[in-house]
Amino acid sequence: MMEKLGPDNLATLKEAVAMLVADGCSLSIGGFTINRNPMAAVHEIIRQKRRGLHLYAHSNGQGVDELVGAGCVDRIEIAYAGSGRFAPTCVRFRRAVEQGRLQVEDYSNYQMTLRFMAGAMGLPFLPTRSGLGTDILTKWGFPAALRRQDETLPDAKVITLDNPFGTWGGAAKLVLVPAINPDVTIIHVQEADRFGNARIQGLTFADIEQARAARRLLITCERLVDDEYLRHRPEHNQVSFLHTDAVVQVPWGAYPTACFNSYDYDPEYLNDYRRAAGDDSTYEKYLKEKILAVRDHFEFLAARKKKSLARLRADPATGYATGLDRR
Amino acid sequence: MMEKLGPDNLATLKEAVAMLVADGCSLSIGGFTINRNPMAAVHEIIRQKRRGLHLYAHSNGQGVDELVGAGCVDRIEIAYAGSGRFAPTCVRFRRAVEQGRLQVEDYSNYQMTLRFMAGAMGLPFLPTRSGLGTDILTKWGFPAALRRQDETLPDAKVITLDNPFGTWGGAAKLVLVPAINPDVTIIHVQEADRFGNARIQGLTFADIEQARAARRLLITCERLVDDEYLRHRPEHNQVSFLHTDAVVQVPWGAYPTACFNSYDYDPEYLNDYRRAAGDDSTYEKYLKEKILAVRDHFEFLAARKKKSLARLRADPATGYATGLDRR
Amino acid sequence: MVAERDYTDREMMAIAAARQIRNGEIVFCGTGISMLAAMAAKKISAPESTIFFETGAIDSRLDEVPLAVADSRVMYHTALNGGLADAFATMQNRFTGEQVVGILGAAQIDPFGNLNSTVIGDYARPKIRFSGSGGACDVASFVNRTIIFMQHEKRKFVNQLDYFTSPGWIDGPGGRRRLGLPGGGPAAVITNLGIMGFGETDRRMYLMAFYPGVSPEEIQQNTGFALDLSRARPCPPPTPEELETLRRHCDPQRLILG
Amino acid sequence: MVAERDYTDREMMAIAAARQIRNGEIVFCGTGISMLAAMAAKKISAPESTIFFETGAIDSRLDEVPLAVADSRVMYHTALNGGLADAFATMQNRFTGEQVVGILGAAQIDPFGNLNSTVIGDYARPKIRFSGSGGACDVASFVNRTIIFMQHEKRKFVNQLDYFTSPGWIDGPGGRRRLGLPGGGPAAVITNLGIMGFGETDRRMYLMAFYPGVSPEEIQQNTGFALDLSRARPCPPPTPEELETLRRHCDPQRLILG
Repeated sequence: MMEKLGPDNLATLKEAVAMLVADGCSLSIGGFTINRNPMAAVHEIIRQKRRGLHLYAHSNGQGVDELVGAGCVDRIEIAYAGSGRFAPTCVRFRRAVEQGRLQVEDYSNYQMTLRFMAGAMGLPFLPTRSGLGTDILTKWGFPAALRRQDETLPDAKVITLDNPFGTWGGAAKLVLVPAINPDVTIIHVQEADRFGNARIQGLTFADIEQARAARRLLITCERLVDDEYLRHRPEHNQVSFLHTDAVVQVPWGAYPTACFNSYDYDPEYLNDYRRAAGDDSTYEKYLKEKILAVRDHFEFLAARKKKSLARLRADPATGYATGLDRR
Repeated sequence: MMEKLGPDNLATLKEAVAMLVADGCSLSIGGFTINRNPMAAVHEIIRQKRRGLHLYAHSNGQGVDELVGAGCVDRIEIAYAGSGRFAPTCVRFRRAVEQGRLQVEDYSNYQMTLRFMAGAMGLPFLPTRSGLGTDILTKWGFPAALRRQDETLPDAKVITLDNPFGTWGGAAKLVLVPAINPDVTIIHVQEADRFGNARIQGLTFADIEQARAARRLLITCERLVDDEYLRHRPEHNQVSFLHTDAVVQVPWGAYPTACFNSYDYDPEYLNDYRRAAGDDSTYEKYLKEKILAVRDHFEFLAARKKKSLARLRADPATGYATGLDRR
Repeated sequence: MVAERDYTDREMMAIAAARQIRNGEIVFCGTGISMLAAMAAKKISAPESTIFFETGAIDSRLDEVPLAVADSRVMYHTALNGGLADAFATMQNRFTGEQVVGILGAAQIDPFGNLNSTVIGDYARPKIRFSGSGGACDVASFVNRTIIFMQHEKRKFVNQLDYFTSPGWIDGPGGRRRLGLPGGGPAAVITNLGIMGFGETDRRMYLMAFYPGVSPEEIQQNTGFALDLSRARPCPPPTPEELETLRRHCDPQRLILG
Repeated sequence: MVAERDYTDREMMAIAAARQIRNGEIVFCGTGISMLAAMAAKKISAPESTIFFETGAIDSRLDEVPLAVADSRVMYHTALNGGLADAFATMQNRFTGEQVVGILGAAQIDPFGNLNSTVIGDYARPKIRFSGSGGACDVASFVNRTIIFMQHEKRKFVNQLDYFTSPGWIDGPGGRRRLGLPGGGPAAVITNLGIMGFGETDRRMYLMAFYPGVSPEEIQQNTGFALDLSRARPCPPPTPEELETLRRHCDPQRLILG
């Protein structure tokens, strides 16, 4: 087990992003809508002005919308672009699609999860019964001609297969969805050690599959813990050092999305974001002032009112900020 | 959430086995070689003289050999019949196969795991790259004619498929292995509540997949715990009440196999077993005196020397009996 | 011609949906009003139902209403916290899947309960882009019974979907089976005007119930295809107990109720 | 004509195998002597190697030698305790799989390193039944490099396997690729007499090294097919340090060493 970490500070995040996330690479990020998105890393990618990314997402919400909004993403394969009540459809995503600035391929959440799982399992595809008869199978965002040319894309969006075992398993037909092996996956977790072992508290979403499918894995964590601590109850760890390339400790690294047992999402920030995102000029201002003008996640957080962060702290009894005003 | 439990005693195990395990049904048991086999339930099945079982196993070791030895099993689909150093090949299994008393279908461990996983996922099959070119694919223990007649068997042992996505994923060919949905799965865990939620400590083997694939699920547990306790850290639970039909508290329920953090395997018992199993008459004596003559698992344990159980108790620091004489 | 009421459309919808949930069912919830319906049902008529999220939470204790299916509030005090792979496998699973009722929303619905939650206009260059399927296609594909929330507008109840995201009854009896889809299709569509069902024999949408102050004709006028109105009955208004539960115990901040 | 030695065959075998393990590799271990080899390698020459079990344990701290791959001793103080599905996925995975070296044993081996661990005789009515594949077929299918332990007997080194359980180099160069198998095949066969390799150009087994007191001819006599002996060199005996590590720190109870 070799150390996967430089000094545990934000300089490392800058370096890790610079090293792992190249222009034009394929990327997937962990989290779901307004929870455990690796926002510190997302903002760092935006600050480093990465361009031409191919993003693989299921319902990764806020992180996806900010990457799309900042112009980092050319292509996206996605199941759901929304941030719950804060943005039933992600605003910058919607605008980019309607303006034809983003090539989109639509899948369902399970299909995307299975695609990551196939990548993690070293398989070219996995089957499901989801989507038979729908336009998800027949309408392709990446045309067949493009798919044949571009070797970073599978030749087909999906393939339908008659059950080769006849009626066994009660399924007559299966949808095969092609594997994803992202160049880079970034996840944010509660605890990790300097070797790259990690523990997620609460729901894991598709983070485990995304992490294990990736060629390179960057983990940001709330707390860098001793490996002895993680090894005391290794059945509670979900990612091992075998898959990890870099670990950076970034407290509040998922903010403004939530991190179970650590802090809640910030309703004020997310509402402000939705409003800003609704118009190109206010969005430019948001991007410039909130993200690009700050040096790192520490400065980004420092710009928030102390009190506004403090009231997001998770109640140890529930894992979220009980009674938080979320209007 | 409804209670899945009668009174938490061994009478319940008798009832649960009587209710769930019928002659001729298909069964899978959890554990691996000499660890966490549901031995109390296995012995109860033997005492109830179940016959004609169709057993699905990966490397479930001691439990499989005792079920086979007692004549409960007609058909078995299996990856590995061994108990580590205590029996590189399970002795009664070997004898039954060599005497033609057991119909065997061979798979690999991953193939069996994927078959349970397919069953758990509601799929007729899952793909793998394992076994291409080997006799595992081509030599069938259950002949094609039998498979076509018997609707409890898939028509093919495996099916080989050219990768429909061409070179995507780097695999030219896949082996499709058919799903398993056992009539009953039995697993033994460290902790469960009366609603059927369960937590396994240490390795999970294929227990989770086996549990979720089953039509009916029986859980035996070392400790029946309050559901509030399991719900305090629900990310550490692996089986939910949605899948569970019955829960019975059976301390030492995996004995003579090990249960991580609770007790170790019993080298003396396993060595004695191997010796007894080597000969039909000594095996009959074992079966009669050790298993059939006792009323339940409590009596079975009581017949062991107090001291011999005490020295198997797990060291809290390591989860096994540190320094145990294992010769 | 709406009579004076002491409840809002959303409250009526949440309660109408809650009444559809049967005791013992596993309730798949999306974001928003479906979550309130499931919370209310569990507190009123279906105490043994299980609230279940695609994010992997089983039997969440919803002390506060979540604002997304990934809200940390769904992770608290569950029977099991897993991930998406677990959740969808539970729905595709042959034994657990058939106990699930899925509650879905959409931008468009057709007479057979097929849904669009992806685009309006041409897929390649859409006029309006929505969030996309999320888990809706999966749930609609797998489970035995779905309940659908819609705003009742002519442009949303259409003969032909702009994009077919989630399967309902497809094109009528046998449609699902022909495609290889398991389970049943939609049982009810709950709107701000009434409740639609699907005929046993033709699997077409018909008007099952209309809310107080709404006429069947008004519902037909707001529907882009012909509805059979002959079986329509008045829907009882929310009871004071139902309203009390919804307002005080499900969404006191009115985060979803508005 | 065996010279007097202060070590046993098993000790020589364990140490010969340990020397094959490269620092940084992920070592897949089966039961028995392969576990000792991995333990010894980690303590001697490959401290950054990772011991890994098909049961789902990653980087076990083996304070005591496990007597099965499911022994609770493999669960202690690991980086991660998962299950079989995790373990095999790690080996089938395109990025982690190629870092794995698998150590396997078998009942029969052929000139291309293909293995039989299932039956002797006819499969339908075997003369001898063995344990079966376990994870061996999977490991041999997935990983980039395997090391094989065998007892060196003529009836075990055969031209034609009675049952083909685990793929080696199949029928020579390109054999694996033709079948669609990923990764490489066996790198070495370690027996009680010496070490066999596989030719770069023909993928056939040849004699790489013979132990002290064993002659190449003796090895050929115990092999059921022709071995190229021309490249054979003497294998250095275990060093005192190697023996000390193996005996004192790997298997002091001699549970595996006998």
